[in-house]
Amino acid sequence: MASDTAKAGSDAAILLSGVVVALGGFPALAGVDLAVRSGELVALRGANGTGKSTLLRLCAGLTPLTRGSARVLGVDVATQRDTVRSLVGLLGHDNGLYSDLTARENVQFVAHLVGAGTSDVDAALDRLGVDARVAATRAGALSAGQRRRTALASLVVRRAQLWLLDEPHAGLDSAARSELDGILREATRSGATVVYTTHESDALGATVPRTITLTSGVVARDVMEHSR
Amino acid sequence: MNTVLAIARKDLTIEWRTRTLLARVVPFALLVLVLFAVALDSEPLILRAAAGLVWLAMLFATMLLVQRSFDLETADSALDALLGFVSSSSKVFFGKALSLFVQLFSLAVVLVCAAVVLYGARVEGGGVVLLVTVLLTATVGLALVGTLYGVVVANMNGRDSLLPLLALPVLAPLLIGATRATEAAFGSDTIDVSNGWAWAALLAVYAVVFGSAGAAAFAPLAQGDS
Amino acid sequence: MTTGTAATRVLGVLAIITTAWVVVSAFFLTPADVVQGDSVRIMYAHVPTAWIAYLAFVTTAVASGFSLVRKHRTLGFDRVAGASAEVGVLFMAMTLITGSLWGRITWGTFWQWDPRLTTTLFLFVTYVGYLAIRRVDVDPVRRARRSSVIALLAVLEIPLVHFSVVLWRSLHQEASVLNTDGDVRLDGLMLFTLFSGVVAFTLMFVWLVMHRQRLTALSDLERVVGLDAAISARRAEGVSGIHAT
Amino acid sequence: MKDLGFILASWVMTLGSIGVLALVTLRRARELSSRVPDEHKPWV
Repeated sequence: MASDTAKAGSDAAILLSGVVVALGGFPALAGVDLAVRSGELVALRGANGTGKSTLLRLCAGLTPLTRGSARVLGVDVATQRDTVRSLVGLLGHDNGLYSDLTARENVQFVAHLVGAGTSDVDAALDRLGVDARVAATRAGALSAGQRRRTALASLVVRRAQLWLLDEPHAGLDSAARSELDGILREATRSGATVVYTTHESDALGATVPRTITLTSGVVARDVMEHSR
Repeated sequence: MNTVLAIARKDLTIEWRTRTLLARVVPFALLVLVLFAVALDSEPLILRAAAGLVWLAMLFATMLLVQRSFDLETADSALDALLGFVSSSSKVFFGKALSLFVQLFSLAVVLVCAAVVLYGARVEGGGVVLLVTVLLTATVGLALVGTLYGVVVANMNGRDSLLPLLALPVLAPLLIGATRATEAAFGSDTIDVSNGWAWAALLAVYAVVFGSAGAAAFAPLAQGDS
Repeated sequence: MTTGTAATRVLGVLAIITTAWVVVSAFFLTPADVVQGDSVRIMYAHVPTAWIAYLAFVTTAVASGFSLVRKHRTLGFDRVAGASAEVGVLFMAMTLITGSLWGRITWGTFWQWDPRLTTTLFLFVTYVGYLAIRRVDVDPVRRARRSSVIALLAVLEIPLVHFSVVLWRSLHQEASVLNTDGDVRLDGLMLFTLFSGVVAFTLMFVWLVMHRQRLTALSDLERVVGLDAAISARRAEGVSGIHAT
Repeated sequence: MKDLGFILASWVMTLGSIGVLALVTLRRARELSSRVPDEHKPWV
């Protein structure tokens, strides 16, 4: 693990050393050392409360760093959280949708702000299997899975350099899961880095190149799966 | 600019769908005007107080609309994502302020009409131009200050009571200025129209000051909350 | 070791001595004022608290500015800003209360909507709000950033409030009770007593700010110390977890 | 002395409230400082 951290050079998408994040006095992360190279696809595993979500929120610039040092895409998280935010796409526990806008309007709003076109919106909705009827429904009236897909479509439209996804597979059926895996792989092929969390009890579907397991706010295992 | 308009349009679309302003805030503000009249219980007194009562009702309504405006953003953590998309968070500030301004201005027009009907206020001649100017400058100020302090308390526990405590003292100059200028426009004998214009100028200065302060302060205030 | 040091102990003793002198002089040594009569004896407490309250808010503003701009000691400046506002709010509350008691004697009413009083009242409410915001954030870094911005916005607000209130009163002046504004003709001892009052309340202010700023530091430190233990505990738990799997 | 009640009330309230704040501060400081080791305190 230590050698990984050392050899990760300037091409590191995420570089954490001795990271502690305290939430109301509780160390959700208790000293994490981690290096993720750009273009990697990484699964973060761990039971509830092991700090997976906190790790993602830290890398997205949403949670302040308590101790240690953290660089995301070459930007110091401790001092330049605003910059970090603009480079990173996070899908957290919340979907970040406006419940009174339709699914399509939500994605369209994001597309408008990042300068993507209507065709990108259609393509993204299509890829995530959000059909026309669902797209025209108020987000507040959608099921959990449909809301998740809409939020993922927004993320696809954004084309962020680093994707951080908190349990993106939750609430999706198996067809949608493999579709999602395809999207994530494609994102890494086009140069983006993807880190997503899965619950420990979930079986990993397709092969994931790298799996990191968190236990009690520290990295317990870091396994590279050599390609078959 | 495009971003500012997109954010404002998004807020106004939501408002149009949910009709929060129309169905709740307008009736509330009108109710406030009626209750003031009942409490004062004297027609000359009500007429003298008309301008002040309109702007007090506006202040209360602003508190409600600001809460609503930021509840939309925080309900599903949309603000977190939004601040990531935009190139500068001051655009979010101006976008939200713009939609708030549109809502507040329509409310102000309704309340002035109500003051004419319920309180017997009169607007004639040069007063009309003054009145329109005051409604514009004062609601711009309300929208800017409301948005600025709205983001301070967004996501906080007990924000319903914190927002008025923080924002109302800041809005005091605006209340004074808008009330005097509106009184002048209503043809009160305690203040003439030229003095009314001086107050309108103060309101414009106020809006500029808090517009720039808001643009500068929004980023550190909106920065992430765990 | 508590928040007291040699410096604060000296300050404390000096504050008590000067206060005792001011009280004795204000009640027994100074004469009644020609215009105000005995009510001038309130002034020896009222005027210094008012001045120090304003000084406190200037301190808060300056310290907040430093806290926001400087890269180092951000939290230290913020603690001073907070402590100063706490003491300032108390002093200003006392200013308002003693002022209205004095007004009752001199003007016959507790309150006059004169520009200075009105501005002071708004200033008071503004800083009560500032203190309320400080209580919300538990994380010191976030508290420092947010409350510094609020304090600087207050600096912007106060001149606007003052200016509009002055303008408001000048347009709406009902020539009335304000005539007996009470021009104080202070003789030597009265002036000296007033001056001693300013010294005494300044000493109290500095003493209180030093202690309260350290108090905030203590509660921030307590969290840090607690965090160290919590980190070790969590890491230990993690290690045993690894062995278990 | 005229209006002695008002004058006394002013002084008692002013000095009293400051005294109470001072006492509360000291008590809380004693309570907290026992839980923080001395080497952490910057003023020691």
